[in-house]
Amino acid sequence: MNPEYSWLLAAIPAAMFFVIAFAGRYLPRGGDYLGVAATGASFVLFFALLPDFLDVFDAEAHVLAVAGSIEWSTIGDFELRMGVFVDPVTVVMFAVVTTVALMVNIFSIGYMKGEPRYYWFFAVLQLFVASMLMLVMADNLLLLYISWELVGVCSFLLIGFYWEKRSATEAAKKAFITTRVGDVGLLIGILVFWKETNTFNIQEIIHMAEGGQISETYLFVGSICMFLGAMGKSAQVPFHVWLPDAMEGPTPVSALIHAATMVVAGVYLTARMLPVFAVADHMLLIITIVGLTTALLTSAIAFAQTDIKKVLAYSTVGKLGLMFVALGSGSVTAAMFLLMTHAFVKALLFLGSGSVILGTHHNQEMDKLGGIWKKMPITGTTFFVATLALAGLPPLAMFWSEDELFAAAKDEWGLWALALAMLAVFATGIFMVRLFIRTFTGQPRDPHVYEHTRETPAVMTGPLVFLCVLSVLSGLVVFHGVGTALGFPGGISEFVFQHEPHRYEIDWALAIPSVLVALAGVAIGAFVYWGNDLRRSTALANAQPRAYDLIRNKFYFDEAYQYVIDRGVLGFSYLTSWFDRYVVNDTGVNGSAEVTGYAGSVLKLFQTGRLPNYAMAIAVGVIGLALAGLWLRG
Amino acid sequence: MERDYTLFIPEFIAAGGAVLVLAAELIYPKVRKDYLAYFTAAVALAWGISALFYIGNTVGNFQGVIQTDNFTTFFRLLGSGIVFVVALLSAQYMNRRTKTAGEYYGLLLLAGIGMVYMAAARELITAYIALELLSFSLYVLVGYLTKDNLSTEASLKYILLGAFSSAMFLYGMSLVYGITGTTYYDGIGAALADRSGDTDTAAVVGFMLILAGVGFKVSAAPFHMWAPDAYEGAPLPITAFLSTASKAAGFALILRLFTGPLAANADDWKWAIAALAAITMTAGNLIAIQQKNLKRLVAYSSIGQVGYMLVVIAAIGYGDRDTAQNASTGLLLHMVGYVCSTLALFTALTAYYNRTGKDTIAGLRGMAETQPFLATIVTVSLFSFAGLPFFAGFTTKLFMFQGSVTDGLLWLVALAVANSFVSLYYYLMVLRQVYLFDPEPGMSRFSVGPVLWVTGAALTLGVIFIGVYPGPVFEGAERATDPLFGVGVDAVDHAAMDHSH
Amino acid sequence: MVPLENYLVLSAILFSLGVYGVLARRNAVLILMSVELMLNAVSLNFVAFAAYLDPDKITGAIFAIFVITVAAAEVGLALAIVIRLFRNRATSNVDEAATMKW
Amino acid sequence: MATEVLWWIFASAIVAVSVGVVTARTVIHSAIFLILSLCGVGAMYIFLTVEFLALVQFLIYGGAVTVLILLALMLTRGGGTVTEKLNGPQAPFAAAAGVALLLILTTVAIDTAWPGDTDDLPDMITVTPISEGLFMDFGAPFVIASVVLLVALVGAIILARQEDD
Amino acid sequence: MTFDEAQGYVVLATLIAPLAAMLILFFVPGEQKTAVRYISLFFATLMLGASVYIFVAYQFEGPAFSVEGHGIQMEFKRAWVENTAFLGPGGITLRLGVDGISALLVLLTGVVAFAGTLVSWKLDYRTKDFFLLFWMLVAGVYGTFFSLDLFFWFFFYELAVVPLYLLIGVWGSTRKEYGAMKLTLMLVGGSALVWIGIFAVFNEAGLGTFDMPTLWAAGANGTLSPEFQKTFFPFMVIGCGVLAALWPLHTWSPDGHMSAPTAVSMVHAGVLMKLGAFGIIRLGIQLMPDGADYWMPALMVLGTVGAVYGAVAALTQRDFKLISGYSSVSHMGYVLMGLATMNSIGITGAVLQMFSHGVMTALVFLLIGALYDQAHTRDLKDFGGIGKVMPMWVVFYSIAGLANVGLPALSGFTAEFHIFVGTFKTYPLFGGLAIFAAALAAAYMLRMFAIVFFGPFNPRWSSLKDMTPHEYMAGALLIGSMVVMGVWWAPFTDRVAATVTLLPGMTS
Repeated sequence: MNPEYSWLLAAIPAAMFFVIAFAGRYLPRGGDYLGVAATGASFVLFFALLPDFLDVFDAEAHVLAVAGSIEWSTIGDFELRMGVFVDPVTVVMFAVVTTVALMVNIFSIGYMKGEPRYYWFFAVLQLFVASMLMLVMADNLLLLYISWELVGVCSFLLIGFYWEKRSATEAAKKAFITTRVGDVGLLIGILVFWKETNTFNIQEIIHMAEGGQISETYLFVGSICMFLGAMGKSAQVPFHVWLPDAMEGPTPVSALIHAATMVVAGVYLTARMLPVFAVADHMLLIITIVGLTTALLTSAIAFAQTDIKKVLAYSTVGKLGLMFVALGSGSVTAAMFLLMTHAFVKALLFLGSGSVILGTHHNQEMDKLGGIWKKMPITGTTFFVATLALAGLPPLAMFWSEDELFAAAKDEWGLWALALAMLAVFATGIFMVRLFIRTFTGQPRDPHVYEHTRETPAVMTGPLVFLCVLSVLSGLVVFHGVGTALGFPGGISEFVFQHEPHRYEIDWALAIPSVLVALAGVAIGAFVYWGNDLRRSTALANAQPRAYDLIRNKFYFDEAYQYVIDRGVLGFSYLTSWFDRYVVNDTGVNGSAEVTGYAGSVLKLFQTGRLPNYAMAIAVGVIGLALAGLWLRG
Repeated sequence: MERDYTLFIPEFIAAGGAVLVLAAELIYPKVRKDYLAYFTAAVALAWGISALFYIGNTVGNFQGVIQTDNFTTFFRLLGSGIVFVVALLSAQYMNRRTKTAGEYYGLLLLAGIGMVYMAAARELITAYIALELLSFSLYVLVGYLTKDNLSTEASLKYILLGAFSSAMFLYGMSLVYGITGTTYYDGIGAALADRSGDTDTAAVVGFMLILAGVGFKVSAAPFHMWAPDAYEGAPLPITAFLSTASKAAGFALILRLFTGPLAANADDWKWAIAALAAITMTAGNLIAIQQKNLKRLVAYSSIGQVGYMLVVIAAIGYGDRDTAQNASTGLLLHMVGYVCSTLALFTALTAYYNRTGKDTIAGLRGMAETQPFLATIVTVSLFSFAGLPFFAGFTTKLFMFQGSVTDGLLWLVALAVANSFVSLYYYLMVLRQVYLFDPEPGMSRFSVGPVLWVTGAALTLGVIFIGVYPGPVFEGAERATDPLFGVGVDAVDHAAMDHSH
Repeated sequence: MVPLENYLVLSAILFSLGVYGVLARRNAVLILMSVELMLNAVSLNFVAFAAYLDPDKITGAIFAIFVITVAAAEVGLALAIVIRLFRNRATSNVDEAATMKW
Repeated sequence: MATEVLWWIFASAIVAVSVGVVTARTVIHSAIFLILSLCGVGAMYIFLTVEFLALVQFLIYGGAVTVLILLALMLTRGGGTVTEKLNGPQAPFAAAAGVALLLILTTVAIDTAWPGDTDDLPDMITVTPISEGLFMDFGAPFVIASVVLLVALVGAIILARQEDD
Repeated sequence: MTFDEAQGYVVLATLIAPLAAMLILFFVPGEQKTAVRYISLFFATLMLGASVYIFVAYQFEGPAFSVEGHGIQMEFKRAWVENTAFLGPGGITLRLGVDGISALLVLLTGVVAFAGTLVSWKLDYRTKDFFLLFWMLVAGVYGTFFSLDLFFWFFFYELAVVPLYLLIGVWGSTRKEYGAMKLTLMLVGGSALVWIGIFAVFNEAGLGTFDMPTLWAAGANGTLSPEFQKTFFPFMVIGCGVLAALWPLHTWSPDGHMSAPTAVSMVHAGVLMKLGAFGIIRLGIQLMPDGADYWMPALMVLGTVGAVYGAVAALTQRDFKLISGYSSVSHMGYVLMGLATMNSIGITGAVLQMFSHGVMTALVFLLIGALYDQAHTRDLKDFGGIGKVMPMWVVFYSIAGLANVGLPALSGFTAEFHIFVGTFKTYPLFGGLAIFAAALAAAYMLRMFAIVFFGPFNPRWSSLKDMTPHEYMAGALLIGSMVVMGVWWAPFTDRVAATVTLLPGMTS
């Protein structure tokens, strides 16, 4: 098959969106099978196309992408083209998106069973998949922005799926507006680059940026603005606040959108534009610092969360931060690798938590759970594997990707970056183990919940198992042998790269500390929470009450924003409304009308009704005119 | 032709009709009053039809004092038309309010004649006498409701102020006569042109006094103060007559005077007209905002309209000959539109008043429910006054102002447009009563008599016709102004020149 | 001989007095009388101009005749109205005939 | 010379009685002053050698108009109560307006270069040009004037008649 | 009759249709409400069909497209008044025709008028009078878009304002008298300025004709001197700007919309406001290119202030219609910005935005009307969880709202994107501010969604019914327009841009 057919990947789910949206409510089971079929088709199609892609890609000949576009509109010499651009980065994204999407679709059949607006859920899910696929294969920033907004809307719709709940509505609103603020930056960035290069085509922009055809100021401003968009989408500090709240959405949505795919759009964008950013002054450092700050800050917050999904959400934000660190270190390889492994692991964790939630009849507070491993063996086991994988233990998937990251960070920035990144990994180990222990082991906190807990059906556990396998194995693609065996030119670092491919080799000087850090995290977590016993952790919290308070309240980000919104934005709005009413309207508009009316009421007083006064007016008129006439004549 | 009495045939008809009407009641006192009205209307019709025969490029001149040219014909048609409509309006209205109506209709016709000769006069004495003929008739007609205090009061104010201002007018004419030695327009024009450049205080002051006289007639501020009171006190149809015929006649006189004899001395008066125009439109429109009585509202609104029309006269002073004719053409067009709209409005108001006895703005409350047809007429005419499109006012104002625009006068036109905008407010205040409120309890739907219905419908259609397709009237107006500017006039009888040596 | 200007000034004085009278008086008949004064001034003006400047045709004198005629008629009509007013309101004070205003 | 003296005497008298017209305390006094003033103006016409007009003046004004006014005064009982002030509150302003107008008109009279000989009068103006003008040249306004008189007549009757209520 | 002439008659027929509807309705007894409705619907369908035809048949390339003719096609020409007084040959002609810009706006008019007719189906108070005036309004709008003669242009421009006072005053709600009066006066005040400008232009050009293309040529070749243009450009632009809610002359918009009945709001916000912007193109850019050159930066500032100001003010409003009113101010601010860029992208964007805002805001007012008719309140705080009883209503409103926010795949994005691009080209800083305002749009829209549509259901509203079939049809039509333009905008940009690139003083 011709690789240019890759647009079909998006077209299939998009078409299915319309079918389900309009006809879903009349179909048996809301047409959920159509959803599965659509994502399944995309999944299959992708793997059918993959060999063709690989055939075309030829590093030697510097052919690394498939591109094709059509003219969309023309205004004078302002031509807009829409097209697809598939390179290894896209291929990775395809793999992640189609795989996770399929799993989530299948899982949702079980999870969403019996929910109102069941068909609507699947419809929007298809729209999301389509948009996400379009996003990653867009060859120009305009199409990218369009898809970018569409995934945002899908996210909004799905977060607010349970719109009867005030909190869900608020969360959806928050997510949309927060990312929208970032989007302002993205759009400005796009337009700044357009102004300098007269094109939206990403490759052309990169080419011109590397050729020094973009002035430094514009390059910097454009890059910063664009990166703001990435930060918003990928929930980087200070835009991270929306993601934890987004957990109000159905759990499969959290898995797909808020863990595996949409939130990594920012990472994808940065990876895509990295050659441009790299040319801009200080941009890489900024990216790195933002990534590290996010990773550390959110890891800290995760300690004090008791909601399973919130913990996972913060961990997601942290991992996204690490991806940015990788990008900031100039390593697209590490970022994309991390992205992929994280997607599988985190999707597994979310789906696992979804399984727990459904199995325990909608309980997601750790304080009510505990000891359910026995009741939910498959879920528990897969969750356990994923926990260890996320913690970065070898040979599970994320170990390898983090290893790449560490190497890149060390190469680019030296030890400080490495140390901070490892600190984040260390923290992950602790709170992930805390999460697992408090959820699955020890004595049940709430016997009533425990009593009713049971394992979920196969339609849900199936995807768990599949993803579990991926979580274990997907890291191995780093090896040359595994890569070639799969038909790739080699390991992932020989496939996805920015400047030169390199063959992965284990650097023990890095690997050993990495393993130790991960182990230490897991161990400390296990020590503190062993047996789901909270005494030690409570003591810890009491020892440093102010620090605990700080992380418990998420560093008061929400409160600060609320303050700014209430006092700043809304205050300004009230001020403007007041100004509009009382100054512009009542004074300016009504005022001038009143002045006119008042002038009339004064003037009419001359009309006294008395004849001598009237005669006087005539006389005065004549005298005035005559005097004026004489005066004018000189 | 020294004494061509055929030139007067239309007015002979009218005057004869007037005498018949006057006599009819003397001979047969029990004659139905509305028959008199219809007879008057028929006379007016005959008058107008006979006037049609004078359309053309030939100019008839009676000893240099009266000229029957297209301009005169225009005002004959206008005058007879106004008399026709006013007579129809009066039929029912006067029937209830007076026992002797013969004089009323007779004077109406005579007033019309006065109007025509104001337009036809080419000599000051004639103009003065014609003006007094119109004025005298109106003094009586305004005060015709002798038992009505307001009517008498209005009449008293009108006649005393009228006499006062005509004294001013006469003094001005005497000064002009003093420096020119003649009363013929052509002679005055020639004499003034000879003297132009001198510092003639007499000319300047004379012009101003004349301005006061004609300004009073057309009710230009500050000579306008009689108007609201006279309008309010007068019988409703006479209010209509006052606001149409009286003004039209005044402007006819002004046009003859200011485009002809006084044109050479434009520098001496143009600023005054511009100032009067500005004051008049502003005062009229601003005071109108505060009115409660419909007749007074119309009075002030018509004062505002006079302000717009004076812009044209100012343009005659400021612009060149072409501008002068364009502006005058616009003025005549606007006059037709304004007359149609005003008469339509008064048709509706008369019909409404006959039924309800209400002439305040608030009295129109719920008119859209009780009489939608009348409400439509009111709406159309008020929108036409406000210069909204589809109706005459828009087109005629646009043409009039466009014709008047010269570089030096744009400010005045702008002021006029601004005033026209202000005027919309009080017209809307009337429509607010008509449409936005339910009728007072006890008011039910009623029907309008066929005469007023047809009159109103015809006038409304006229307003719309002029508003949408102004071509014919505009062309007619231009033909009417031709004689003023000596365009296309083949057979000007220069007899007048002989008198002016 | 008496120059033209003398007549003109005399006329101006009469006219101004008439104007004063119209403005100052409040009895309708008195106002009317003041107007007559003004009209006389006008006539004087016309006749003076006619005699000095237009002795052949003396149009001014003819104008004066018209003015006198009209003035007489005006007086008649105005007095009729004053009488009407007096009948209706028992006054000829114009300040009291001020029902209509504003 | 004698004519001039006489003229000045007459002129002063006219001004004096005219002032009387507008300042008299009673309406009747005013009316009598008005008759005198009108007759004075008639005399002026004689000075101007237009005797015919003087005649008209004496007849119409001195006769008809004053009779009308006196009749009206009787009908309106002197125009109200006798004690009533005849001057309105705006009298001072009226005086100012009168003075201003006087100044303007005097300026006009003196300042203007009148066309022709302003010092010389014809010896005698016969009635011929007047009649010619009135009946020949101005025949049309003459006719209209007759209609004006008709209107005034009819109007006066209508307005003044006593309608049976 | 050639094909082109025949098309001219299509244009004429489109203009006459509403007038014919008026005429026929005038003779229908007021009690026959159903007949009135069906007659109106018939004419509305006719107009919609003709509008679509005109839009589709407009040739943006090939032999039919003439650069010399300013891209004007489907001309209809009849002498009206000429060779009289100041009017020379061709003084006033009934000259109709469309260019790419007006073709789109004609389409908009057809769509919105049709939708407005459907929405007014349940109007039961003086139905006949309502439709009579409604068609007058529509006739004015069509006429303005078609007219190529300054006299008729202004004639129709004013005609569109005439019926508004009564439409709002009689059939309106909330403070209708005040809103109607203010709206009418402000609009007429604006056109008074235009009027003065027209007088001055005719006088200065001295050509004795109101023919627009002739006058455009005069503006381009210096017959209207640059000094003159600089003096009178503000008259035209401020005058038209009032109708386009130019800040700070916008306050009629919130109040007027708050008071107006549904269909009037739709046509008014949907189409009438565009007349103002259209006027700026016709009388500003095309007639006075030098003036435009000189003044456009100022318009850019005002447009930007309006865009931000409207969005900020909308953030805390509590009345649906006030939100839409201020949002209109904001969106018309974008239009003005687009026009002020003076480059083909920006102006194309502005024209697209006129269409987009037209259909979007028409839909919004349709929906508000549908709710208000039942609930008799428009206070956001009164509602909650409406999605439970009016799901389709919520879906429609959400789509309209998202278009408002500038969401891709809906028309708002297409338009705003072009405006942003155009603005960035000339005024990057203002472009940034505009994008910021677009983000605020998300804030006020979502705030409203959150309060009204979602959240716990307020049982007070359990009797609310979802949209009627008529509203449904109207809404679907509007949404269809939005989606087509949002996804496949080439048909729109092609037509508009073909004309826009011919405008004088255009940078590409």
